[in-house]
Amino acid sequence: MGTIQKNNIIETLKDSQKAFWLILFVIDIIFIFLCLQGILNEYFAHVLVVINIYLILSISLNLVMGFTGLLNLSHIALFGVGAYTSALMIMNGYSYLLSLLLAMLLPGVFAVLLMFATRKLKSDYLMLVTFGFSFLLYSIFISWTSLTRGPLGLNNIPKISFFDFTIYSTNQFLVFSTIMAIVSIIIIYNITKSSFGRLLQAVRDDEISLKLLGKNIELIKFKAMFISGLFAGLAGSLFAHYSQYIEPNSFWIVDLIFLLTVLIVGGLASNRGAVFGVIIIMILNESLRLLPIPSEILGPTRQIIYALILILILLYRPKGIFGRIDLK
Amino acid sequence: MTLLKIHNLKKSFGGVKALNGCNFNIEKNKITALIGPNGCGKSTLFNVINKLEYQESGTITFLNYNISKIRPYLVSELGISRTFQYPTLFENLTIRDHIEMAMFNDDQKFFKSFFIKLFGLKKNNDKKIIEILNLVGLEKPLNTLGSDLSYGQRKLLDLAIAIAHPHKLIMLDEPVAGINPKLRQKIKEILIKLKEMGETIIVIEHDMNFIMDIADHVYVMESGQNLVEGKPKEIQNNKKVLEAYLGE
Amino acid sequence: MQLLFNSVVAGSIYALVAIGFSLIFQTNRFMHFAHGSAVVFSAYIAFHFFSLSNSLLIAIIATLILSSILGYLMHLLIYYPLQKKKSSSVILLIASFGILFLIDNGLLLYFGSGIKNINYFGPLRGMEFFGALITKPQLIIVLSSLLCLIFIYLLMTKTKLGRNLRAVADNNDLANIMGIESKKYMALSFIIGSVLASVAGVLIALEQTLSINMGTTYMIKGFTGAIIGGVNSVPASILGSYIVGLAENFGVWFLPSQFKEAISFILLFLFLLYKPNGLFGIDKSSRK
Amino acid sequence: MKKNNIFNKRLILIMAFVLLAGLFISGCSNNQAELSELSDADRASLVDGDNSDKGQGALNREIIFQIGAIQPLTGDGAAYGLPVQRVIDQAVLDLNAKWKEDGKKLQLKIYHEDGKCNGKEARTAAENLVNQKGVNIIYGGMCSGETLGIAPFTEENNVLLFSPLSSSPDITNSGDYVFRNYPSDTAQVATMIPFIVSKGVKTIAILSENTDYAQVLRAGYLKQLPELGVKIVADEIILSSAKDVRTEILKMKSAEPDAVILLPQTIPMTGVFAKQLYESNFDADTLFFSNEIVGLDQAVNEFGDFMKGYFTPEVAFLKENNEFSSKVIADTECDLGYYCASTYDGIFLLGDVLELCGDSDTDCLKKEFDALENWQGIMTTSTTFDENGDVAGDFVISQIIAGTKLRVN
Repeated sequence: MGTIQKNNIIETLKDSQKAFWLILFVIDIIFIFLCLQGILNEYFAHVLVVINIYLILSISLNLVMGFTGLLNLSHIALFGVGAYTSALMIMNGYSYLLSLLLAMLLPGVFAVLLMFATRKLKSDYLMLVTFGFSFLLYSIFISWTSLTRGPLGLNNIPKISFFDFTIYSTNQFLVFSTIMAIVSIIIIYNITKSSFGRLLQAVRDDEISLKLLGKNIELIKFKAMFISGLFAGLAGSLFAHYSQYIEPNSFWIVDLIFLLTVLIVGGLASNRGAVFGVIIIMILNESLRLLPIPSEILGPTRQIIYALILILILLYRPKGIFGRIDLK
Repeated sequence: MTLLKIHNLKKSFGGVKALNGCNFNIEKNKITALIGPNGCGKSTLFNVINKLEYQESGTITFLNYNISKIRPYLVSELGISRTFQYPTLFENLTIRDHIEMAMFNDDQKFFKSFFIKLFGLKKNNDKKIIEILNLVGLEKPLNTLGSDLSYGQRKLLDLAIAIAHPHKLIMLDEPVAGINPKLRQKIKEILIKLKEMGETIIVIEHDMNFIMDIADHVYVMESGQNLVEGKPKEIQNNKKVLEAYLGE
Repeated sequence: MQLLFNSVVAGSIYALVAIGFSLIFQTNRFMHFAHGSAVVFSAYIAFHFFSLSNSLLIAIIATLILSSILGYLMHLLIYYPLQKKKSSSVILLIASFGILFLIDNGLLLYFGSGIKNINYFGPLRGMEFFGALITKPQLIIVLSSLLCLIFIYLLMTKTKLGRNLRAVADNNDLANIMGIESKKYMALSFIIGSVLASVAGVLIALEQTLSINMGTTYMIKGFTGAIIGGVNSVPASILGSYIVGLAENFGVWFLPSQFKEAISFILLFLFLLYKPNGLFGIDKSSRK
Repeated sequence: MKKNNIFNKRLILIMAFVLLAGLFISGCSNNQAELSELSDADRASLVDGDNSDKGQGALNREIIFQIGAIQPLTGDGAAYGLPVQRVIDQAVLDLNAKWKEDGKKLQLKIYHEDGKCNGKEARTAAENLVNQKGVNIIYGGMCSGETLGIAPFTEENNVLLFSPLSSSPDITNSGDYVFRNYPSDTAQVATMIPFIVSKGVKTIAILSENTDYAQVLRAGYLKQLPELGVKIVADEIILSSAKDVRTEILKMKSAEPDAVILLPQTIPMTGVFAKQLYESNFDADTLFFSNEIVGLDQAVNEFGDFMKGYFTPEVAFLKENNEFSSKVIADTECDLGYYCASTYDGIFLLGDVLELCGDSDTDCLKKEFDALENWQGIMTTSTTFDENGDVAGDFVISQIIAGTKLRVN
């Protein structure tokens, strides 16, 4: 008797996607409330803000990689473009809204140009080109010293302020970034569930027969990349103004691996997967700090544990927690 | 009135001349059959019409548009829909998705489809979908995924998609290959019903008696060229056809 | 002239890494990113054994053995189970990142981050050679890498083993049907790839100081070389690597030097767009 | 059945997640409890027991000061981070021993965190240290990127940030709670330029590594040398991952400079530069000036014979041949030269200031730091902080001949 009851409660939890989002939303609100009341200290607020920023990144990458099947490894570089554009614009006196707009548009345009250049390539080669593009942007970040001050990075980036209201403390930024994250989830969730979203999945499954239904494949891909570029820019701008210091090496390999891990662990082609992936990997990273490791071997051992966990997940749960598809 | 006119079409892959100057006139509201030994260029002809592959020379005119050099999706927008010998469906999408995507083309407009979803204005066109599925005789719940269909059911869904897509001409690539006789008979009835509804159909098929029953006009091809054309009965006992088909 | 020679030296090291990368890419169809750390691993092993035994020979032999074991283990423990589950190239790529982390941090733990330098040759002035300055280690690099390239080329083309390897690379399932046990050959490609990486590692250890993070740099250079040449054929990736060496050194001569890395990547970018099969690569349906 | 077991698997995963989150939250909350109890007791004892030797015995319980240390333990910066970590641990042991010897019931506890030479990671590490472990002093940011990443956060929460290593000029104005006992690079350039000009150098080539420390020096030389009539004939920047700089050296050689300034940041790069410069047969009378090489002694005995005749500046106040400092450097295998000394003494400097202010009142700490007047360290001579937290320091130049250093000015 017990199991049947347990099953149908959880059955509703599992089946209706809405339940997942509802529970997540409730937990999120509780955490924010605790932070604002100061019960949980600023460290939690910081972790939540970072989760929000990377969440926007991961669902936008999932839109392109999971739903449309485009193996795009340039997302982290677009994130960097957004950060640098937003920081440089604000430091040269433009208003925040204008610089946010440009910080979103520029990566979008870059994404479309990249897609235009690689429209004929198959998935493996697309992966190589986008990986090359990331390295190209990284070497521009680090070598174009006159614009980005190269390895010195940009510091003292002013905080976000619009209509003479500045977001000062971490808690305020937490609320702002959570709103941004929720809005992004709503938008991308609706895109994937709309008929356009269905088209994206069709592009992933079988381009040729989609062409024969009179759909302009290339235009669809451009739109998908543009949208994901926009959100990468948004995340970049939030990151720049939150940490007030950006440097080239936070937009390269280490973060690229983090993003890919999040998507694979969370599960491709499912928004729940992308969101859940970010939360679980961030908590994994932070809880590694609690492990009592003797200080002299602290650093490398944490990395080794992280790598081992990553490989184990790949071996035993390649589809990820919520994943529905396996990328061919 | 000729719907589709193909004149002196040439297409070769490396040294192999798949199409070597062949000509066809497809009459409106008729079933035209295309037969020939394997590798005589039948499927290549379809691919060239659909612009999945581009021809070297020769012209294709459809409803007096010259569609020799246009993009694949424009061909299908003009109203040519097609099925495949081995249908590849969208594995993770439902039957309803397949048909809806075939029927409407406005899902490409991002903002329109986004706001429809946002405000839940999506009209329910299941009725029309079921109508087409019944026409094709595919009784499966609308939310079954592409991956859960058998070979025969995939063939029927492929046919349903071709019908659902707004079209003036349907090109069928071996619709009954590997299909059990009962289903084969059903497909025959479907094609005849479609012809009565004013459709124009081109069929590629090996099963001679299937062709004989339904075709109004038959083209026989061999190594990329027209061999002979005419009524099914004339073709049946034509010497050259027997030699090309059975003689080897 | 000196420019040319510098490029050849750089190119030969990139070539060793590039062949390993392209061999593994062909047979296993994914970007084996941890290949760079195989180079670093063998460089440190060479240093370790050299400082123990003080004889280069023992160091080289030990490195070759250990790196082939590393290559085999990587395949057996991680890649093969994944491939058996038909996981996609993205998952294999992330697994290779995981291995990269493991090896780099393992070395960091074991060797610490101090300065490692095999001072085998001691200080010596560049020797005049057709107006170009060459030092002994450089000469050794060029000669030994040419030796390896020829050996590999012969192995691939002339021997039965090479033929099977290429068969598996070309069409894995078909090879299986024809009785070639693809698992053995995939493992073999890892072993050969790692041995080549270890040769590169030893040469680097001879000539330069060692640091943990140079693995990624050599990986990217080898990767660029393999792509430009043509990732589908071993001789092509050799030539591709030399082209990378040339492009970098000549590029630096004309452009400000901090764009050196960017030059090799602009090259890669252009090649991937307009000649994804590389200059000499055979068409492996990179285009739809 | 199939549907059910996929579902069970997912259920287990969600349970695991809840468990992990629980661990994460519980792990943090108990630190907090222990922290709050410490700070009031600590304040009480300090008010009366103000560093008189035995204290009025009001509280014979030992007071534990907590500080956090952030340095790169993995990735590119590990070449600094790991030796620095060893020196810090050694310094904390020696300080605690000294306190026990003097009968003071004080103890210093240190938490290490990995900053990965990256602003974002350092910021998260700092948040963890300050908020979870209740630390009010952060000793670190060894890479400038780390310090700059932490500075906005520590400024807001007025946490004292004391870095013995990061040299970038941006740090000077990054906040008034930020101190560093490594002289900013402008001092080094100011000492070297008159010396270079005095050598009658007319044309000069600069070979620099593309890192914050080296680029700042290069910018200094590029700005000031032309004003004194020294023409810059070649200016090559090398990415820190490059191993082959022969072409850049060839480019410099073809410009026939009278002298070469080489600005490596790490010892491996020093080796690359020195070796390949040596192999490129520059004509005998070309002079070589280098920057303050991190770990000069290690570099000298490793690449000494390649660095014949190099003029290298060194931080003046390194106590000469003091067998104690050489013992420390030997024990901790610290190959960072002056950095080992500044890190080691930094702990002792913190110890002295902590005795006065305790580890929770950062304003008092800031006041004490400013008030310091040429504080005598064990390995460094005198340290005084100027108004924006930097240390005024002059450099002494020595030449490397036959593998040993000879003072020149």
